[in-house]
Amino acid sequence: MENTNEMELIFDSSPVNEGLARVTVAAFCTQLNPTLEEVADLKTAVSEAVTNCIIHAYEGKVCKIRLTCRLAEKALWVDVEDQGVGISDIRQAMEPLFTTKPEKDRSGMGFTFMEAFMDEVKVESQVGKGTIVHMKKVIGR
Amino acid sequence: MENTNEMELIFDSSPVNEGLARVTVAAFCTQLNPTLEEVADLKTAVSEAVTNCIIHAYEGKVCKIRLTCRLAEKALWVDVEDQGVGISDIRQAMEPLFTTKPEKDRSGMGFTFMEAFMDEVKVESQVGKGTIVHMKKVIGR
Amino acid sequence: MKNRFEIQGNCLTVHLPREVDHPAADEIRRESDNILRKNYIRTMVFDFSETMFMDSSGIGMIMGRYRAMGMRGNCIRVTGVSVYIEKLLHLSGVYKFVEICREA
Amino acid sequence: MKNRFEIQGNCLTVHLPREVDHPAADEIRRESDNILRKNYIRTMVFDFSETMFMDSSGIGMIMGRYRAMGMRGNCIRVTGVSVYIEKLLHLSGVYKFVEICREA
Ligand SMILES: Nc1ncnc2c1ncn2[C@@H]1O[C@H](COP(=O)(O)OP(=O)(O)O)[C@@H](O)[C@H]1O
Ligand SMILES: Nc1ncnc2c1ncn2[C@@H]1O[C@H](COP(=O)(O)OP(=O)(O)O)[C@@H](O)[C@H]1O
Repeated sequence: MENTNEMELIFDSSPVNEGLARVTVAAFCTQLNPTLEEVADLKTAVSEAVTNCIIHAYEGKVCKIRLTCRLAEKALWVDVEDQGVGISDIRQAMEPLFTTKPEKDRSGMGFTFMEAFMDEVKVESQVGKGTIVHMKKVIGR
Repeated sequence: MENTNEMELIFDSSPVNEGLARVTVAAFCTQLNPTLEEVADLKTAVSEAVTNCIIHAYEGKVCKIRLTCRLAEKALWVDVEDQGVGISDIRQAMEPLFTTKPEKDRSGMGFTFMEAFMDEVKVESQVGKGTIVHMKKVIGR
Repeated sequence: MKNRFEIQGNCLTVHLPREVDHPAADEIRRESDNILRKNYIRTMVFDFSETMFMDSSGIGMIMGRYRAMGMRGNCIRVTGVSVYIEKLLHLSGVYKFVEICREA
Repeated sequence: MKNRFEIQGNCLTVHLPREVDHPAADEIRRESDNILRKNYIRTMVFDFSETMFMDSSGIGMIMGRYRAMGMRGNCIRVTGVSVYIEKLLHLSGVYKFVEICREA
């Protein structure tokens, strides 16, 4: 079997589905024989992006989140997409400790964790339209 | 949080993804606090339906399988859909031990297991168009 | 991990993996047919003690080995079966031609 | 399962769950704030010995408890941290105000 594979998971933006998203991505990448540490890194990054859709993009309303994963050679690409409020200043949003919801005890470390645990993080966003977070991680270097 | 939830997983019809489909459905239904036996039943039924798409519907070609899960109250609905060859005689296909691939050591017990482990199984199919298997299971009776 | 296949005299023991699904069953089928071709085997023992999951692909694999062994009485044995695996073996009728050993 | 919250004198120990994600962190925040309101607590100990997963929601929860305790020195301790949890605590800077206890 060639080392290429794709999946797409569309799910309700409900907090119970944060675990679903993590487990699904972890199961999808087993094909690459990742180390426990690589799986933990991936789960943390996916959890950050999905939590952001639930808390920031949709602000608690139940809408759809789309998680796509693509695997080719030793790399895994993960996209997390919402059609929520969008981000006006992406550079500021990605700064460590920056958060627009301090009253909810958000740490502002979500993007910092994504960048620490993945090899690439790119954010596309349009205010009022939504956000896509593109991430890439090389497995088993 | 109300007990209603939805997800849709679209994935390549590759044997490595049979495990992905099982794990995703199991993770999706944890919200209902299923017993270990209920989870095992569900995984077996989903595995049967997905394996059938890979072996029979697409005959080894890599195409897309769509798995949708819906949860309301204590019931889980699972649909497994392909756009493969279809089934001409559904009644015969569902008989125990009937298989069109005995040379591949298929047992012909796939539909029998789905019916044994789920509360409802309905099959819709059109030759040359594809097949949908609808299943329902009540969790925590 | 212990070896998947173990030969003692004319008995072949197959230590089944955690998940006996379609890809796993295909692999076991290929490898055990290879062994059956090269060795004089009268009994096959399927050891389920590590197995947490199985579906009808596993059933087909066992039925196929039964045919490959000439459908002789007592040629297939199973061991280490949990309640869940027992349910699958019963439902599929495989229990009609399989002998259950309580110890491995 | 042992109780999530344990009070000994003016010390509150929180035995964290397997996964400290957004829903889990929200629940711990609500319950521990309730305890802090009703009891005189000078030290909070977060016990990570059961924790296999955490994300920045857990970090936010710890930072918030630090603020709720008046940001006093030594008011927050952690115990039972794995290499992975240690990495998150370092990356986030939480280690600057947290004391690590090697035993629980
Ligand atoms: N999907 C999103 N939609 C809208 N805004 C977002 C999204 N993701 C992040 N943001 C904005 O970026 C800020 C920083 O995000 P992050 O670094 O994850 O920290 P936190 O989630 O703790 O606030 C958030 O406070 C929010 O304003
Ligand atoms: N998704 C499908 N597309 C086309 N044919 C199918 C599909 N699922 C089942 N079938 C047909 O129904 C038969 C019986 O299926 P099943 O009871 O699962 O047993 P098995 O998979 O062991 O053959 C198959 O042999 C095949 O001919």
